[in-house]
Amino acid sequence: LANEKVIKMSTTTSTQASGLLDVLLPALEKDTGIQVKVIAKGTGAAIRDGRDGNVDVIFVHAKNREQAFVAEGYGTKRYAVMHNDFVILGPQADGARIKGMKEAVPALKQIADSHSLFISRGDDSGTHTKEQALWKATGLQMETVTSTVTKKGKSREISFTHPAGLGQWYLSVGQGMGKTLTIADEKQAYTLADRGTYLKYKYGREIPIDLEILSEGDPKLANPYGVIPINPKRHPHVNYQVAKEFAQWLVSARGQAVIGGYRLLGKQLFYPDAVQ
Amino acid sequence: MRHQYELSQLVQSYGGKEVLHIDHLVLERGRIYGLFGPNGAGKTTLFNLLAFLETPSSGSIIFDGCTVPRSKPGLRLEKFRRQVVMVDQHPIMFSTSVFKNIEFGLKIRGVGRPGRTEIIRRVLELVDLSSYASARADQLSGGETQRLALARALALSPRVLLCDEPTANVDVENQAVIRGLLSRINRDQGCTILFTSHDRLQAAGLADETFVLEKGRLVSTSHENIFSCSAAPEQGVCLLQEKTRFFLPRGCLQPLGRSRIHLNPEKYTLERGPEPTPAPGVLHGRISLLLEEGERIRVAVNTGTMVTVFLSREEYQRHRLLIGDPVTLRFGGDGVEWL
Amino acid sequence: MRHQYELSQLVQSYGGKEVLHIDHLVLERGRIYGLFGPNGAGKTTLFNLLAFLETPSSGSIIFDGCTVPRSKPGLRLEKFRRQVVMVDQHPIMFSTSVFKNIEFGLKIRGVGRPGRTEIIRRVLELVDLSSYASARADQLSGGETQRLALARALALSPRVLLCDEPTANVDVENQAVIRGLLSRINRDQGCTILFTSHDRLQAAGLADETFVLEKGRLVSTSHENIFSCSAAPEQGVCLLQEKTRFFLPRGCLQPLGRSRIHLNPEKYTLERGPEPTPAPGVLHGRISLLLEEGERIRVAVNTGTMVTVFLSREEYQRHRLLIGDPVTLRFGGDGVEWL
Amino acid sequence: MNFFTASFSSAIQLVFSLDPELLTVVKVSLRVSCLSTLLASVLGIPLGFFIAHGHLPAKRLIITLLNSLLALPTVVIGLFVYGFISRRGLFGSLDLLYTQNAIIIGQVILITPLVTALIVAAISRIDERYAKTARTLGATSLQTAVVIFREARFGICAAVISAFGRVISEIGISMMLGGNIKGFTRTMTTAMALEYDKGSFTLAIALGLVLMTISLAMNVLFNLVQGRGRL
Amino acid sequence: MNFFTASFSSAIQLVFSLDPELLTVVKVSLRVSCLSTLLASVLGIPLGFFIAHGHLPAKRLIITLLNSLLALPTVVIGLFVYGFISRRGLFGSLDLLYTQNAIIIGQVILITPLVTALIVAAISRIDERYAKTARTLGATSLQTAVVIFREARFGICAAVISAFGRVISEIGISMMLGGNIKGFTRTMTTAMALEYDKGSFTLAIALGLVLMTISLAMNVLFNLVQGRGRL
Ligand SMILES: Nc1ncnc2c1ncn2[C@@H]1O[C@H](COP(=O)(O)OP(=O)(O)OP(=O)(O)O)[C@@H](O)[C@H]1O
Ligand SMILES: Nc1ncnc2c1ncn2[C@@H]1O[C@H](COP(=O)(O)OP(=O)(O)OP(=O)(O)O)[C@@H](O)[C@H]1O
Ligand SMILES: [Mg+2]
Ligand SMILES: [Mg+2]
Repeated sequence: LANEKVIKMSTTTSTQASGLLDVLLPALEKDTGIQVKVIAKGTGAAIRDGRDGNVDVIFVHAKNREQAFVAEGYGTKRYAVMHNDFVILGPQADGARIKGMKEAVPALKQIADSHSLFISRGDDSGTHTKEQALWKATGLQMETVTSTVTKKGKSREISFTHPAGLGQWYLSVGQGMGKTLTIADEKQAYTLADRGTYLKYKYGREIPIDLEILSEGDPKLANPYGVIPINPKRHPHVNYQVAKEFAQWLVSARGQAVIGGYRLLGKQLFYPDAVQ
Repeated sequence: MRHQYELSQLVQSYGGKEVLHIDHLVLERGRIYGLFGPNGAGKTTLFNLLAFLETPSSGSIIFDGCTVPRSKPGLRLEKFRRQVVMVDQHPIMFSTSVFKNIEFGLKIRGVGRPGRTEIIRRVLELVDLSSYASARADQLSGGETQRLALARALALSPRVLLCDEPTANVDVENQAVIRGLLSRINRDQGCTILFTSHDRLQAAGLADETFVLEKGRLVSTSHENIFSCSAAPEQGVCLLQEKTRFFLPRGCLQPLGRSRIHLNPEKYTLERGPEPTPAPGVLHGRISLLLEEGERIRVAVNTGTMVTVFLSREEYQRHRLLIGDPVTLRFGGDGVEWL
Repeated sequence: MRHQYELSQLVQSYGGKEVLHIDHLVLERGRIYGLFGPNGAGKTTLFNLLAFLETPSSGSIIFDGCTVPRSKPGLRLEKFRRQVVMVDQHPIMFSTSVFKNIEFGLKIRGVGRPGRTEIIRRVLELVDLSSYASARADQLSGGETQRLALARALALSPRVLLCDEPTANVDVENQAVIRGLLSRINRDQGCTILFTSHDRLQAAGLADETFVLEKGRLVSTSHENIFSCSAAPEQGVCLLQEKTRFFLPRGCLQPLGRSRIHLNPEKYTLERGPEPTPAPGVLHGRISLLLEEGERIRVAVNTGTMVTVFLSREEYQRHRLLIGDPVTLRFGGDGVEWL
Repeated sequence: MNFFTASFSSAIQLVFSLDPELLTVVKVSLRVSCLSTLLASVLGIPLGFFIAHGHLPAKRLIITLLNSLLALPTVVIGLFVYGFISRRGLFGSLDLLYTQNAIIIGQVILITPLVTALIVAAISRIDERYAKTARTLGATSLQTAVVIFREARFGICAAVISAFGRVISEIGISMMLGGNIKGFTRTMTTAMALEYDKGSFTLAIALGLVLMTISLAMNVLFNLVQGRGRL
Repeated sequence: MNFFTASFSSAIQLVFSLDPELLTVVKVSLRVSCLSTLLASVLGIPLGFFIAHGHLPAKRLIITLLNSLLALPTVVIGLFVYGFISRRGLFGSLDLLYTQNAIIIGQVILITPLVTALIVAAISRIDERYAKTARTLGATSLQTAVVIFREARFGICAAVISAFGRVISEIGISMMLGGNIKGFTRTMTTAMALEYDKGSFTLAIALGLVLMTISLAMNVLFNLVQGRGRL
């Protein structure tokens, strides 16, 4: 198994669960002979894997953290691969009356004002990060929970921001997208989700969820994915050459075409970001 | 109605092997019965049935006039069991204190605390274990365990007490105590008692009536004088317990190979003095033991092997036998039996 | 060097209670020893020490000239244990077949398969269990278990055999067989044998020498004639086993309350016929048992309680005692002891 | 590596800060685990007793089936229960999903086979003569069972403790049926999983250490209740 | 609700299609679970024996600690092992992370306390006279242990079976230390979790059914090996 062209990649669950990798990786192997061992986990954990040098490349969606990752020298370069978008989902009854609203921020504000049940992923994922930013933009009174973590002898603060009403109309569930959707559906609540997972749960199952897209299309809802090879200067053992080749293939016309051509249940999920 | 038990066609088998088969047996209320028989004869098996702890393979038990229903899962036999207590051959103690072991049965019968304490104190005194009340019951010595088991049963004042070898492992002093206890509760409380024993001498005075089991069946032999017996080189002679030569009486053919012979201790004639020539059915030896057993005298004659016979008081007085006296025993064909 | 065991200052305590304390004891090779004593005297405890199965609280054991090291965790006593086999009072059988139970020790000693089968066949025959070879060992009857345990020990041809009540639960026929077996292996293989028993009569002919333990200590009393004894209303009179009135001999004061009395069966005088007036130290009754024990005759006199005394053959011949004869026993102050 | 020491000090800090959030999480964990252990014991102990002592014809088969059930994965149990209590399920109207009760239901299904199998093992070994002795002393079936339990108490405690250990450290069911809703159904383990997913390993381990401490405390308590005597 | 029937037919279909991917997953699962059960038994059985039979002064304390370890959550074990075998850890150079061996290490840590605790319970109950009898018949410590094991075999089997059930149905460690890499470290449970994440509940349950079938088969096998005799 001493194949030079095998790399390990940590990625977020969404790339794997959406089925994209199932078409992307075979195409990759056909073109370049590269085999990728995929380890799917939460965004935070995936980035952590990269930091620790356990993988050769990471493929995640948390732009700010990715940039920090490169800045701190753990990765060589962030390749902007693709994006999909977030949508605001809610029950058909739509108690907050946000259906058709183009802009996300007022829609969220309306949910808050009507005290309609909202499920937050609350797991510090890309989706959660986006949600927090949107809530901040509503101008509502926000609450911040801060917990202190001791790390390497230094205290570090981790904070969470959420609108007032936690535990009443705002539930933080701390789970992956799929489970959050299930919960929202079960409770007939509003939530913020990525389109891929939503489509899967809406059209890809024997028992589809009832939630509907109530607000979409706001540029603020874009969800960019990046791929970063791990810096061999930090972790000399990583298979940097192959990782770089992999990243470059992804942003090549061929890779981008595969991404743009991927259809889930007849719908496009990911939009290539590197197309010229 | 004075019948405590009436057993009919009672059979118990383990894995297809019939270990007990009693055609008919009636045990009367308020008496003491001794049950004898060799190892594996089925004594413990019978006790388990009489105590309603096992279900017979077939047959019926009538207890106190009531037919005992054949146990089905969930059937409640407590009604019967509460009247009969069995003391095991190797009694098992719960891993608590001596006190609590006895308390168990009393608690179950709803005896109040002061009553319990009083009863426990009393029965412990009966078996001379008062100082052990707070000791761990499962760490007692062999004989202490045996006595505790009896005390645990006595505390419950049962109508029927089944004692499987109550004096095995018990010291001489306490053997007498236990025998005394058994006859006392029989007398005072009218308790029906069955006990097994291998010690005829100890048990002799105690039982009103005795039974003998052999290979699961009631037999009329007294179970004394059973010897292993192998053929000697000569014709018509066998070796009792590989030691004593015995000329078989006329008309008595030995089965092939090793077998067991029974010399009936009541069907013989006894003469003083040795007989010089070996003759059929004749054994001689010297008297080694004389023991009063009710109205008769047990005489053990050392003929190489120990042979027991019984004499009536009158016969004994006539012969005036002493320990060490040489005697001749003469068994006829009807006194010899093959098992 | 003919000492098999030499024990010095051997003490065993459980939870702070001293249950065995032997100052000095030498057991010689190739002899048969009988160990007697009431329940809880420490017999089993002593055997556990002699079999190297427990570590004494203090004291030393010299076995065959080697001092047995005090057991520490991980210490290997197999070297010693391989020469000594103990047969338990309540033997435990591994939950396999009878055959495999015996095979275990042989396998451990590296005996080859044909050798094993042959030995097992032989020992099963010795205890008359040949037909049980493939039966489940833990489902045997009480006496069968006892015999199997002996067979399992015999198969290993040990240098020392410790039998804790080898004939309890065993039927009369097999009791004789077992006694025969024990003396045979002692004679043929020079095996040193220790056994305990509560049955003096059965054990009498077997042991070359006997010891008596009482409350953990070796005592010189013969352990016969020990009675519980409570004070009667009159002065200087006590009740033996709550039944028989006994005038204490002069100079013999009863301790307060209940206690135990020992009437030494060798320190008395016997007269024929009853004595009409109660006198100190005098008991009368009728002879109930006469038994030859080696060179003396055991006489049990029913005085209400059974009192045992010993007569030499000559005395016996002089008196020509018969069962049922009335006799008077007279104990002096030196024949009465409080325990 | 050095996150062990870091975790350790975080754990201590967490405990001493008496963070109300932490307290809630601990409370939920303990409540759910204790209740499901209790329920599973109430179900599994009699069942195990019945299997071990009842004269069942297919005893061996039942035990084999039971043992196979020990491999029931939490995902399957989660989905199974979900199927029943989801809005569209049979018991949807009870509004059980994403409550502590839902976790308890799932966990009971998870550990009842474990408790039962271990009880069967613990009781099978008890000498039949204990039951026989109890019966001859007049005990009813129930009282006989009590005797056997007392003799088997160490094995039974081991069964219950294993079950408790299993549920308090369980994640899958708590996550799927509880939903890890902050303040309601967030348990120590789901909180831990969340921290892990966020990449804050230190906090995850710190929570783990807190959990272990609590488990130790529970065991010490249990040991005291169990009392002295032979193990 | 009706996904139960759907799952059932999917499961049958899966099995009969003999999908090579499914086969790989099953193979990985079995290999990992069997090896970790084996290793944990090799460690836990002697350890349990030693705790139960050795004359340890702090026996009770040790057992309490052991029981607390039963509550070790998979996340903690996962992170702990991660700390050692991650690239920056002590054994980083061995390149163990995201291999089957990593899963085995984690699972061994998970179930060794379980095996040990259950062995202690199983053996403590065996009458001391078995050991005594074996010793007087000349057995060495090891041979005595064998006798005790034979008498306690049912309890020991229960311990090993519980451990096997625990690992084959375990997700957390397999996910964290194995990484759920297709063809290499994807086990039945991680595959199930993935299917669940993808929202295909049917397939998740179908895989669960396959797992249960395999567990049943393993148990039947075990039962045959174990042989007849008293339970
Ligand atoms: N549970 C059982 N399974 C199989 N066989 C059994 C069982 N119990 C007893 N036996 C057999 O049944 C026969 C009778 O046993 P039982 O215990 O009744 O004998 P016993 O007369 O009490 O003998 P002992 O005097 O030795 O105590 C014996 O051969 C014994 O091996
Ligand atoms: N493990 C133990 N823990 C506490 N006490 C014990 C233990 N074993 C024995 N004893 C006590 O030590 C004393 C001596 O016991 P041992 O078994 O040696 O008596 P024994 O002479 O064999 O009596 P028996 O004739 O009844 O068999 C008894 O009082 C008993 O209760
Ligand atoms: Mg019997
Ligand atoms: Mg003893």
